[in-house]
Amino acid sequence: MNNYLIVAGIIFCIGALGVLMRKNLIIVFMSLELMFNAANLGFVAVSNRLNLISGDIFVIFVMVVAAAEAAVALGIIVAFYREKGTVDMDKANELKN
Amino acid sequence: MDFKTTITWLIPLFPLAGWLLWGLFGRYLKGFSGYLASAFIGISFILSVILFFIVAYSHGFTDTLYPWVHAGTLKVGVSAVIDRLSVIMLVMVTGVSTLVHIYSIGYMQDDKGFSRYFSFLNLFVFSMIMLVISNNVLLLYVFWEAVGFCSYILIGFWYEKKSASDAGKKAFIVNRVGDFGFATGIFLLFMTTKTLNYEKIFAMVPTMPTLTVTVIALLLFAGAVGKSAQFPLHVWLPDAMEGPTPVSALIHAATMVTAGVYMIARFHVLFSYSPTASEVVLIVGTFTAFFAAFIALTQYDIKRIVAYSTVSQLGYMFMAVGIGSYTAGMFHLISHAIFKGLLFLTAGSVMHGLSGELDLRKMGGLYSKMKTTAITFIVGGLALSGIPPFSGFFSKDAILADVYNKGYYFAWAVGEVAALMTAFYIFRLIFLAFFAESKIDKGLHVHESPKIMTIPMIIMAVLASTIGFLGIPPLNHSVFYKFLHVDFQNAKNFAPIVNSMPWYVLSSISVAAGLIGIYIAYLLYIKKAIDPEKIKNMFKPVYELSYNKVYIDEIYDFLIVKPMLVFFGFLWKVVDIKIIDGAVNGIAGAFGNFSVKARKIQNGMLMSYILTLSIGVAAVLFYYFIR
Amino acid sequence: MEALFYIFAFIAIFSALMVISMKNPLTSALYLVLCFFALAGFYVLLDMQFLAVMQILVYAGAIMVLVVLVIMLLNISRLNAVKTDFHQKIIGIIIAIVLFGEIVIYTVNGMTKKPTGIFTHSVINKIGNTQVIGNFLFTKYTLSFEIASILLFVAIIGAYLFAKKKL
Amino acid sequence: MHNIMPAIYGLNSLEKSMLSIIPEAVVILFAFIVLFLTFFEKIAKSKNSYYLSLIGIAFSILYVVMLSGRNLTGFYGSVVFNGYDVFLFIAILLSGFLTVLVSKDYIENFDLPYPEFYSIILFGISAMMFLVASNNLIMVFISLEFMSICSYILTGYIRGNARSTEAALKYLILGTFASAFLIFGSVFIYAAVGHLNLNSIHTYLENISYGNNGSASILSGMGEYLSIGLLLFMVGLAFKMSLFPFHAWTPDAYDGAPTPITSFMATGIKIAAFAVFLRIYVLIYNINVINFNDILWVLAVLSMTFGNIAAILSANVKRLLAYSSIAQAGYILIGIIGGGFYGYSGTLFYLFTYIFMTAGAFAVVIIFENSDIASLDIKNLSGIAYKYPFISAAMALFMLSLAGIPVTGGFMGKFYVFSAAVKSGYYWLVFIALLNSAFAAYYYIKIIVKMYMPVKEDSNVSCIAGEGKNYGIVNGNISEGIILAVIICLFFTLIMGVYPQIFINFANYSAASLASL
Amino acid sequence: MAFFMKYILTILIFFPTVAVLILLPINKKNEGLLRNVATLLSLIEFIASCYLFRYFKPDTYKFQFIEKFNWIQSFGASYFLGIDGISLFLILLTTLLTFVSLLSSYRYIKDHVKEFVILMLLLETFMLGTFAALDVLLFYVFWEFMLIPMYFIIGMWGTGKRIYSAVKFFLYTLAGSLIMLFGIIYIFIIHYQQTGNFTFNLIRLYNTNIPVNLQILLFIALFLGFAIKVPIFPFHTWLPDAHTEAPTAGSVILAGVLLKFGIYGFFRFAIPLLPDAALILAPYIVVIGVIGILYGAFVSIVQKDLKRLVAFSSVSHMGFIMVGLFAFTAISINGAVYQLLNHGVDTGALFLFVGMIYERMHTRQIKDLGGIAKKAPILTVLFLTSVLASVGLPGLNGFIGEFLILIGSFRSYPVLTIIATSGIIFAAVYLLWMFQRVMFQDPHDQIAPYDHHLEFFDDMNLREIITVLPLIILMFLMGFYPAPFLDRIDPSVLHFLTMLNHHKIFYNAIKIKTGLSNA
Repeated sequence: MNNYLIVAGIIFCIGALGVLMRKNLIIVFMSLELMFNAANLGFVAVSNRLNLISGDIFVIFVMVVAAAEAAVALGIIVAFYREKGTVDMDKANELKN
Repeated sequence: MDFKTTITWLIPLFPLAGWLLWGLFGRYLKGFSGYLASAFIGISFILSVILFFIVAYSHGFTDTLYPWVHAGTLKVGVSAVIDRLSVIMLVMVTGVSTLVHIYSIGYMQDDKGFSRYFSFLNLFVFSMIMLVISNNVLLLYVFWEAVGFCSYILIGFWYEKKSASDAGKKAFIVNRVGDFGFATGIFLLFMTTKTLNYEKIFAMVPTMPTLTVTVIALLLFAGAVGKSAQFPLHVWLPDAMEGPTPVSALIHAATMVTAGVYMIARFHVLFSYSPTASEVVLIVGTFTAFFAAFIALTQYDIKRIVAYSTVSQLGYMFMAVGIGSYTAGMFHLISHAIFKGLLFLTAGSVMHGLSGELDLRKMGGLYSKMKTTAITFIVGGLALSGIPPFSGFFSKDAILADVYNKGYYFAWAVGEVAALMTAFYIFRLIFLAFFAESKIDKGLHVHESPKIMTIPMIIMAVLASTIGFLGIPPLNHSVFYKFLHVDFQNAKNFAPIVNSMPWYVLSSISVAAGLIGIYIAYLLYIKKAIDPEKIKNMFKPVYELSYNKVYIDEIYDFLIVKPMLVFFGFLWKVVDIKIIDGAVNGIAGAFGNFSVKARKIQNGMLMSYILTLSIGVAAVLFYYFIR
Repeated sequence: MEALFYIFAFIAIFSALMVISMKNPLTSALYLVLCFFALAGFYVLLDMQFLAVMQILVYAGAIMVLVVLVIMLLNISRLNAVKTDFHQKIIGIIIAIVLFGEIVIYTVNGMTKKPTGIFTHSVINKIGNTQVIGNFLFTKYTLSFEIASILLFVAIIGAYLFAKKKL
Repeated sequence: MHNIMPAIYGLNSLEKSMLSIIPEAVVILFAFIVLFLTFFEKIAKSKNSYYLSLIGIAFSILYVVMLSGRNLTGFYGSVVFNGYDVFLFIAILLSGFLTVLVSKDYIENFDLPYPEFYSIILFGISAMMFLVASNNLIMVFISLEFMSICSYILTGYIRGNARSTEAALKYLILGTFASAFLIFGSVFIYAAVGHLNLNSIHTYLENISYGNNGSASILSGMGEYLSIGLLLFMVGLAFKMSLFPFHAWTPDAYDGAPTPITSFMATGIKIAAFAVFLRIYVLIYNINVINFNDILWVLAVLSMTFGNIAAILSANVKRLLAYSSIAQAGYILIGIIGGGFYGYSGTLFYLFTYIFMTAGAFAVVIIFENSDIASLDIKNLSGIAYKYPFISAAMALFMLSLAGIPVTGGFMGKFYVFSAAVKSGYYWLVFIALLNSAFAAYYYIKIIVKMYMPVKEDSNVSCIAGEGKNYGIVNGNISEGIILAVIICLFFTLIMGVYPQIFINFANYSAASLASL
Repeated sequence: MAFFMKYILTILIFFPTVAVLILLPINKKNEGLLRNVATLLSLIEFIASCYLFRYFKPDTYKFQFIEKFNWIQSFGASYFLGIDGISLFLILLTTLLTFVSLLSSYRYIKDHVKEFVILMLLLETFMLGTFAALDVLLFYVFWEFMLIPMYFIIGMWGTGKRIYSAVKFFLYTLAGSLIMLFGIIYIFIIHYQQTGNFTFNLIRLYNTNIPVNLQILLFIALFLGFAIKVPIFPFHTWLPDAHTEAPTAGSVILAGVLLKFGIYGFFRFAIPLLPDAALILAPYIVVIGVIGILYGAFVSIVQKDLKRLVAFSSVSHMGFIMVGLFAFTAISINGAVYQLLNHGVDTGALFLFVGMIYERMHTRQIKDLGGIAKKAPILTVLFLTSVLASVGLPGLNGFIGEFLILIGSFRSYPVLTIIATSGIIFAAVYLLWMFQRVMFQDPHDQIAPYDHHLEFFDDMNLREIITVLPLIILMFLMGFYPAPFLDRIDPSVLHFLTMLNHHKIFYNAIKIKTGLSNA
């Protein structure tokens, strides 16, 4: 049982690592999706272990949110790309201090 | 209020009213303010005389006008003590003041600050009267300072002159140094006795420990040293001559400077219970008597000579009160007030005649041109030199005789030497100014002063010649002694008479000293038997010392004023601005620096934001792990 | 079952690693799809076939298509100019490892909690997991469901607002 | 109204459920109505959407007031409606109301598509209300995300503006990142307690910690799961509350967003986040599973210190206010740490004052932005007080309120939370907070200095000599709406400083129903 | 009338605020009207405040004109006003000085007259409130908001580094106040823990028993707040800047009223609330006070800016007051309170004169000034009077305060008092030297860039004379006839000491200090 959580943890951390070290916004976005999915896996595993369903329901909502967020995020990334001509997050540096 | 208390309070009221009137409406009164002011003081004088007779033929009394300061246990009223001591002072103060006021009308005639002058002069008289009649230490201190203030304002009367305003300021500040001691004395007095009322204090003095009494007495004496220009706080008095001459006559000769002596006489109980303190008074007095006379020997400024003479004579008075001869001190105070007032008035007359010239080296042969002035001056000089039958002879002699008879031989000897020097310097002045060949600028129209000035001078000269007879018969049998001694009965007789040298022996010695002094002056300046220059060169260091006033001013400047200014500058520029304010601004600046650093976290890079967040998460988790 | 778990785990972790290490976002996207499939496999193992299907439909089918579309649209793969500097990598790796370490330390004891629910393997299989989820979703979580629908609606407006060139 | 009331008690559970979400439903309804205005070109161009939004919010407030005093639980415990919600609904709705009021000028100025704008604001408001009302983790998550997505959209709303897009991007990436932690935390909470419903979790934990005296053995094993779960969950919320070090988005997003939205984020989102955190804190964190106050203590200190220090040198008004909001979050957290009825009431009171002073400050910023100011650089405010006397006076008062000077609500709020913390023995925390307020005053004052005390060097504004034609309140093209917003804020800021008792009573009522859970 | 007397304090406090409302509709351009109306209203306020004096019962220490309404029940805070002998005079001083400073600003304030008069009146409200409040929270509200109008006055109408000074003034005092607030909250909570009641009622808080160690910490907290306001060395550095750069009216109020709050705070709050700590710390505070006396005097001597000199003299004077207060004898506290009033009158007047000189000469540098006495005799005489009052010349008010302080403190701290007494020498040095250089002698500078202004130096006009006349009259009145003042102050002071006397340490401290058993 714990194995699932460990895998979830690993994927979560890989996702975090992706967010931390990649600068390509698309890849960062995908890393975030990885993190969400890790959480999903955890929910399903826990809910299975506890013989409950609510965790699975949570997963569905996470998926919905991920979809919604994907729409908005990609919209913003596209808008950003239009302005800067790149998806490098370091180019987002007008606002500082 | 009965008759005598009414009179008592009317005496200070007139000068007070005068002050306000001339001060506020002087500009409309023009020249009249002088006459009116003199009349006001004259009324005060007449009232004082009435009071004098009331007290002389009945007894003293005290009266409270209104409660003044009531705070906690401190209860002080505006109250007066009228006894023989104070009435004598009152008569003297108001009398001399009246004469000086009248004299001033002439002297200050063309001054544009005429009304202002009389206003402040009246204020001074008021303060002096109050000082004399006050019945508690606080009130005494108040008017002690008030007379100091009047002195300040009148010395600096011609404020446009830097030297004048400097002198005024110096007088005030040096007096404050003395007052510092005086105030501390009052604090200690109040702490020990829980009261500031004379009678209550004096009643407690015998029960107080001697050490306390000594300390209090010495602290009070510090005030007297300042006010009466004793060494080492004498420096202000010669400079005070920057003021109008009548002011010098009234304040810096007759009245204010003698307040120190009066104070000790008033506190005779306290001082007599502390032989140590009295001895200090004696030593300071003696030293000052000699020291000031020594400086006066070589000065050329006539007013300064007279001023140093005042310092010296005050030294004599302190000698007297220092050995417990309060009546002798008071007697010299009165006679000195008259003859020194006279000297100043005549000096003022000389100045007036010479359009403000004060330097002896630019005078000479004035006798023929201003006879009245010259004669009255000589009367004053004789009185000062202690030549019979002028008043100085009786009063100074009474002191010296007491000093000798009470066994203070050294002091006596110094006093005699000082007497010799006194006679010399005053006659040096007289000879150089009135009899030596004229060195006056040809263009200068030398003239005798108007009547309004000479009449007061003549009156004073007459008084100076006659008042001494109050001192007959000599010593403890004199009229004056008998009259005043009543008030000093509570004093402890700490210095009993050990010799009974006959008075005529001592008197002869004094007179001889005076005459020798006069003769030397005669030899030097009239006969020209000895060239003064030669002597000057012979005793070059001594001469220089005397001429430069023993460098006291310079020493003060070098040792106190300059280092203090440097120190204060350091305090301000370094301690205040750099350290204290620097710390304040430094803290502010530090926050600015922090801000620069903190804002670096917010560098606009999304990556670093993510990093911050993740570190935060890791740290939060870590904290609970190590917990 | 154990074997399947390890196979899926390996695929999931491997593809996740590839997602974050590929230079070309398109490759990353494909690896991500692979990862999602592996996760779907886990869900099947955990008796949640419905979720497995959803996973593939929503994630692999919808979201990833969108991502790929955007990648194609922006032609990012060709530009490929986005570089990561060394420091950042190191710090990122350190933090990720620390984070992982912490998660492991917190969870090392294993889950001690005993099952509390009634939806055991057999119960779910008897009712059918879709029905179970449906029952819950439309009773207990109706409100959430409704909000989710509005959320999606708002997201559409948002995407539309961002993406269109000129209003 | 009176006739309806008694009937409610006879309603069945679905109707009760519906009742419990009426305020949210009204807002959502109006959001849709406003949105549908876009279908009709003519209507869409008019001001209808603006007024409709205001009406919608007003209706919602009306419903909240009508429902107040009721204790409702709806949708199988997904949402609750009680005194706590009444207070916070009103707070959120007011913040939304103010946002809408101040938006009109701005939208016209920047030529933004407005029905959508208002609609999304309304959706955001409803999301916040759901967030406050939510009573299980799913609801918390979904409404939090709903709120976030609305705010992402609004932040990036000025299309073609690089700053706006950048702000949205940063906000979105960081927000999603933080959400991931929040969900992952929920996994562990779920694993530890097996419930998603907050009340159930609360009951479960309470049974463990108080029911069995030797709770340690039962807690062990579960304790770590719960700890990590709660910590990660807290990260997600702390992000929304913009506590250091989860604050990073705040200055940039506030800076880049359209100013009304900045105001909305600073007030609405912050309140909602604090409200939900407070609820979860009371229900879960406060049960002594582990001592969370330690970490909150550190976060509070770091937040206020960082916020204040960073704000000192900020040259841009919006940015300055953003940093200030980080610091304010630190202060608000003090109330939660202080805890107890007194502390919770203080927190709520502070939140309430915080709305008005912040919204007011932003309203003034919008006025400045709409008028002749080139940028929001503080330098450009030089001497502006002589051109807009009333507005500047109001701004000065808001600044003073934020700085915590008496006679303003800010002081009372600070006083309230600080005394709560002292009451619980957090002396150092309060001491540090007070020192913070001391040097924080510097940057608030800096704005006043620029407005009122121009120096020649940095004035490109001709106001110094005092053109002095504007004595009145309304000047030129400033709409009444925004002035109304300023007046509302001014009124509340002052009244809460002068006679706060009514609001304290309200907060007490709210806190009482919070603690009674 | 009955209504007026019943709510006189409230009416007095909020009348200026009402006055502000009266002023608001007046057109900004109509400066003359604004000034006149504001001045008139402040005069009315002053006259109204005289009723307090008229109906004040002098024989009791009890608070009078009490008004009490619920304010914030949750904190136990109430709108609780009342005055005793000390607040009475401080209130009178405040109303008088507000009137005086409004009248004084006719020539100095040229821009933004409307804002100025509004701020002055607003300031008056808060100053009066602070003096009348008997509820700690109410007091704090008034106390801290008072900073704001003053800050504006310095920053908007100041000279030179006005903004730096204003901000420094504000932040410095604010920092102190906030630390003080910490102490207040702490005491409030301790009282709650002891009694279970929230209350800010000062009289009830007096009865809080706080452990001595804690008292010391809290006292330090309160001390910082009050000491910065006083200000006591070494917390004084905001003062020279603020005083120097503020407009005349601001300086007058700042020196005349605002500095009083620190001492008032000690008297009303810090010491009675934390008596043991006060008794324990008193010797150190007296030492600081004495340092302040000398330091202020020393630094004044070398000042080059006229106003800064007067400002530093305040440091010295406040040192005296601190010594008097913390000597804890009836006489010295009487003196301290009296000196508080004196300082308001004297320094207020000094600032007025400095302002008049500045208006005419456009410089405050002492080296550029001089020879004014010739041109302006009235100014000279009146200026001299206030200088002398400040020096502590007997017959004027300053003396009585200083003397009472010193004679009272001498019993508790003989050596320190002697050192403090030397301050009177230096006071004479710096003030008289300043006066000489400014008024009498010619400017030091050979070039004398301000000769032009000196040439056209006009003497005081009627308005200016009226401005300073009340102060000059007070100087004499308080010097010659202090009884009406001291009679009303004394009962409060004695009560204050009685409160302290309840603490055993007091007896011990006295015994150790004096070695006398009759304390």
